[in-house]
Amino acid sequence: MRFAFTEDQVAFADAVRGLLRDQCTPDRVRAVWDGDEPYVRDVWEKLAGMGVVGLTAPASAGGLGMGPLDWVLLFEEAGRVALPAPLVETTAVAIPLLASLGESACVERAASGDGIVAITMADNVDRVAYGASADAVIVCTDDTVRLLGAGDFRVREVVPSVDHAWLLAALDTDAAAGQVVAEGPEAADAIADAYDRGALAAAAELCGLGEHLLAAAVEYATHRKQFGVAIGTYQAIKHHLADVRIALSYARPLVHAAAWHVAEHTPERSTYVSMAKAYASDAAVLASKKALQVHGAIGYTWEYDLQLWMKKAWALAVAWGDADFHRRRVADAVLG
Amino acid sequence: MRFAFTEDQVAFADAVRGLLRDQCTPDRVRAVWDGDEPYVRDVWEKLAGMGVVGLTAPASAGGLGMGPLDWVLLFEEAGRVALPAPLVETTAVAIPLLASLGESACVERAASGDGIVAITMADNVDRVAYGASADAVIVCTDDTVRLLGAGDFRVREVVPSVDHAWLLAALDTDAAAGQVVAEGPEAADAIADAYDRGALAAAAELCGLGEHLLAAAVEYATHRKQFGVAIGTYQAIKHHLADVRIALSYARPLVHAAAWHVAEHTPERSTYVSMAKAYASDAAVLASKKALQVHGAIGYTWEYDLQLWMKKAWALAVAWGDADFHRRRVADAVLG
Amino acid sequence: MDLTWTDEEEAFRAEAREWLARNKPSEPLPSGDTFEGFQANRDWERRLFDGGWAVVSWPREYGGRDASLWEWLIFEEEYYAAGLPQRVAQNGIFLLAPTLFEFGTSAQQDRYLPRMAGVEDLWCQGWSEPDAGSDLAGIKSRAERDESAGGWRLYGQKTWTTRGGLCNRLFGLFRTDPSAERHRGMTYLLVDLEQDGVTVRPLARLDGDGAAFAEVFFDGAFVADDDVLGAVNEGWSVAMATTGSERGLTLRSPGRFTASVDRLVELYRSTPDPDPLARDAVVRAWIDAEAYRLATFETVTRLAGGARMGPESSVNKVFWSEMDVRLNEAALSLLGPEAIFDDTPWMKGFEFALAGPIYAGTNEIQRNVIAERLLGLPRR
Amino acid sequence: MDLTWTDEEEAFRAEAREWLARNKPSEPLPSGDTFEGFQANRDWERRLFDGGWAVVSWPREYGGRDASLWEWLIFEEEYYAAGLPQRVAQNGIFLLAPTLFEFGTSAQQDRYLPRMAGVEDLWCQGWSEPDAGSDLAGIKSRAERDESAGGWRLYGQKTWTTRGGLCNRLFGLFRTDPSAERHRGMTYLLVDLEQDGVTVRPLARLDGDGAAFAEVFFDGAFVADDDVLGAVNEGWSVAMATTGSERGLTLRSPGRFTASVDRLVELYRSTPDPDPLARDAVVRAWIDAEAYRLATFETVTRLAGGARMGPESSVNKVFWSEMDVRLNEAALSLLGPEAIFDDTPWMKGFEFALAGPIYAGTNEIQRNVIAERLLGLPRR
Repeated sequence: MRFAFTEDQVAFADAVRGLLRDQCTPDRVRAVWDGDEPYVRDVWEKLAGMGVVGLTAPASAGGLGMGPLDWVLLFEEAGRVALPAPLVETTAVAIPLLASLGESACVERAASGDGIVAITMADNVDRVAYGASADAVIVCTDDTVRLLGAGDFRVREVVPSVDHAWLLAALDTDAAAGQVVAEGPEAADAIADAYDRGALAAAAELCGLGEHLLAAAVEYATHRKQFGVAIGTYQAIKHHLADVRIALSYARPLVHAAAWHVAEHTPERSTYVSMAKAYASDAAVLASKKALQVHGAIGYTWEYDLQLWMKKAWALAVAWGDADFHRRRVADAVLG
Repeated sequence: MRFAFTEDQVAFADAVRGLLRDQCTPDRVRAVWDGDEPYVRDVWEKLAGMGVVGLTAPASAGGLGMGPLDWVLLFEEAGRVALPAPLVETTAVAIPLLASLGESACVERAASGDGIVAITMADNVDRVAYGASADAVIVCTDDTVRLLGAGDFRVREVVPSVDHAWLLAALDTDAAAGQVVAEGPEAADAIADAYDRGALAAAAELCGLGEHLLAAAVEYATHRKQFGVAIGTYQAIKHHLADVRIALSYARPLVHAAAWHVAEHTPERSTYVSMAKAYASDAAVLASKKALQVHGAIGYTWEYDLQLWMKKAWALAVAWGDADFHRRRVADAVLG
Repeated sequence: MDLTWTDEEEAFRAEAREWLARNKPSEPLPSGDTFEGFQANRDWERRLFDGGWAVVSWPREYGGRDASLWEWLIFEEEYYAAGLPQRVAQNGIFLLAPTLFEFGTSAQQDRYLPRMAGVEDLWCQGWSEPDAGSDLAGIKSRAERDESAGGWRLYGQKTWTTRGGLCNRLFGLFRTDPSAERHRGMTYLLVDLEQDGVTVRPLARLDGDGAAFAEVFFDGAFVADDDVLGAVNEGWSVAMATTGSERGLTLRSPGRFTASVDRLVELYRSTPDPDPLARDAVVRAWIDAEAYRLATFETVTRLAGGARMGPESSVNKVFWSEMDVRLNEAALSLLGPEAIFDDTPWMKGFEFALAGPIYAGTNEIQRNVIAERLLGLPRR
Repeated sequence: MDLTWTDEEEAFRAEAREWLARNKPSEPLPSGDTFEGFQANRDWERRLFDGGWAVVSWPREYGGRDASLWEWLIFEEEYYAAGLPQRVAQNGIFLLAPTLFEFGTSAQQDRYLPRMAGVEDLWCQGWSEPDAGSDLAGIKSRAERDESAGGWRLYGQKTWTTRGGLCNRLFGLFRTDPSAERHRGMTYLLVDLEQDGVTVRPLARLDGDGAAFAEVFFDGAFVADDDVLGAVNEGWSVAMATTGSERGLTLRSPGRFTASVDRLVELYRSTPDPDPLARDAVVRAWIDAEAYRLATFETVTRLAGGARMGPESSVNKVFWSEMDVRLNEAALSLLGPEAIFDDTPWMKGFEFALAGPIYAGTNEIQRNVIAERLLGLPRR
């Protein structure tokens, strides 16, 4: 029993943290919010250069062949800066799915950072995250994995999520378009694993979002004065933020354990992913509400950056299954 | 529209409050807890003398012919002193039930305070509140109201509820014992109304219990000092108790409105009773937990009187349907 | 106790309902907190005024119909049940007007009330400042005496001024006695924003509505003596009457929540195979709204009997603001994966509701008030 | 990261499980917090000691088996999974012993540890006083120097002393420097309760258990110099090591909650037609317990790497104490109308759990610690 990451895993996360802190600044997030670009392309390229984008691809496809224990901390860092880029979709979900099904050309391109791969697990292509900027789209239905190339679909409409940096596209495509990458039980298993990776990566990002929201609220409460004292001296403010600290401190171990279970492909992996996503969703939403309450009116404006993190937390708390959905999944596994 | 009680109704409640404050002191409640007597007989006799016990009986049976708007405030007063006596069972439920079914002898005796009438609405006689000290027991099953006289049952066992002043008796009786007072649809309607009156009276008692628990916690927090100041100066304590104030302040209007709906026999009466019981149960349990937390260790002892109110609140919150049960009943009415 | 409406009240309700049904805009109104949507709201509220429904509880001479508080509640129920939005005139008619009725001279009442009701003047509230939020007594904006002009010159900054960029007038507190501190030495002034020495910078709200707030900067703007409301240096006690209204009855009539909860029930009924947890959240919201409505009836009965709102308005404010958040969360939870989208009425409602625990005195401050003034717990 | 147990650890688990199954009392033990039930618990714990399972993580010379922290966690899981109750020896072995190991002389360790493990001595904690609860630095009990006797004479009162009426020894803080204030001038003393000058008055707990607490009065009782733990006047820092244990890892091992939640799942499965809301409450409790278990694994990994518990023990304490309340409430909610009865395991569990947010530093104090020491928010 050893519940800790390796030095290499921690060092990689530290390096990514440094890069994102320097490169993925709030004004870069704003640029995506304002529609200047669909994701932070320059940051994405730098992440690709570091090996982050393709870390889940096999070495043969230019990747690092890494698993969830190697990447889960990186997603916390992505959450900490509210990274507006398809790290969950492309790196955690699409690349390993295609790689496991032997689809190497697309994997190689995605791993290099040159093109992004979007994925939908719904029965339709009406809400595809990053669908408007993807070179390829994976459509997973029941037990079929279909890969649409750039010529196989057109963007009908872009629907904003509450996180304006995370846009969903409605696509037009033919039912027979693209290429069937896998079918039958093998495909169904691969889809289930892909879903678990998506929920796990989202849970890790939610932890990072929550940590930033907490840190921002602590910072504000330390310097904002009312009645002649910093508002952080008030017990009500202290207890709001202590509650956030507690929620996040118990979400992270669940997320880390879920990463281990997914990495080890244990029979309980989906249950652990669901526990992690449920806890992390609730913790990040709690963090958003308490951070807003501590900031007061200033946090309630469009200009102030707090909303970039809050709204990403709200969107991610719902994406990949909300807390109620995942608790039902745990209940079905544990209670029958 | 006038959401207020009459001067007479308020004056009656004030008189009862005075009587109970003077007569139903914590040491009298303790006496029942300790098993010295099954209920506070002397207080019960004084209440009977004031007309309270029999207030729901018709004048012809020695009562005051009063309805829920006349008695709902009185039950709040009973809750405030944690009255260990069958006011809910006998006065709110049994007497009007028997009176409405034309059973006058038993009503007359009960109204005079000479004997108490217990009632069970379960399918059995295994948990009859005050069954061990009752002269008569009403057994309501589906669409039959049966009245057992003193010779018709024996006490097999007494099972303590968490409120040691509220004992449940397991009785032995024959299926054919006693007298059928009513059968068929008329009985079913009367039973449903009786249940609503029981839940309403319990909700009112819960409000009174909550008010006492809040007042006790305020009193303690005002005088108990730690770190050189009264603990009531701490914002965490203030907010705990403000939350109790808020919960009770919204429970009471629901209870009062439910009394009006029951009095007017409106089609929505059961829904209002359920809203009132759900809110009052939650508010009183919240009050108990916050009062205990504010008191700290002293409140956690058997010696300290706080437990008399807390445990009565816990028992009553479950009796006559817990909050979840009543919310389901509201949902069925409102949402279908 | 009598929880039925009189025949007159039922007739009033029927009249209001019919008028609203006939006259309300055929399409839902855009947000009045945007530069694009404001005028449509103003036009609608003018129509309301022309029909005599803008300020039902005011005297007829100022555009009202002398309605009772009960009738006002009925009107609000009908107004929100018709799907109509919060009024752009609300800060004037609900916050300033009660103070004007109580403290204003008849000249002030005549000058301002009809134009306020007729949305010719739009009023915003100048309370908060960058360093004075919860700590309202910390305001620094000042009014300097200009004896020759017969009035005051304003300097300083207000912020979080609701719809400040759309309003032409502001009511607010300014320091008139430089030697006084905290609650003393402030005066309640009625300010024309359309003059030199006033700069208004709009601020967009969390939900993106661009005209929702503003910062207002004063640099020598003028207020004549006859635009002082109440006595000079007595502004704090004059203003407190208004914040009582803001927290208490008028800002959040129960009709708003019963209408919201009715829409929530509709959403529930139209949701295929709803989760039992969502069912519970919906019924809790329904009970909350009913509790709030009944508690309001109790309050109105007391007010009709001559009582005044006291610190129990803080109980009210905490309750409705947190109920509103839960109500919208129940809807989002019903929406499931669809809860992710922007610009749905429920996401908009959730974002709007999140302001409730912050404005009009944060809920932390309100709970302090409840503990200290209602429960009697010791101040520090 | 490796969330599997080694073969050695699995063997340890199997050995513990088998020993417990063979040796545990055939009937559930009565409450050890009652005068009637105490002896049966003491007998059982003696048997545990004789089998070498009383204090697995201690050195063999004191009755332990040099088990690692991981093995201790495994033992706790097996112990509670076997349905065995909290130990009557716990305040000695979990609270005093860590301090004795760290600050005690070898003579003290030899004198007290084996007798503690063997339940020959039963220790209670003398921290709280009538005026010193949350404000522990407010204690007034004093120890006066008795030079001729080579020790100290105690005066004053302790209270909320767990099982004080059943213990023969007390560890506690006493003022030894009358000129010092607050955290200074206190000494950590090991006191024999079976002597003149000591009066113990038992106090029954909320659930009726009659020996759960006691008040302990001192009037000249003697403590020899070799029963001073750590340095004279340095008691506060010595004691803080113990309160760290109380709040942190040792007082509430995850095995307690995983065992409780397993019983909760059994209750759920045996409940006919359980309510979906109760299902949700049960699964939340299950996830909570798993989160607590995993967070403990993370902590133990850090401790095994040489780290020490810091203020994060306050996070721990708030979490387990509030989880315990919710877990029991979930059970009561499943029981429905049956939740009314006294003396059911779940009502007893609920009542017991309600103490969690109060003792070992109230959760209000813990949240202050989290805010100030973990988050760095300013003290007043």
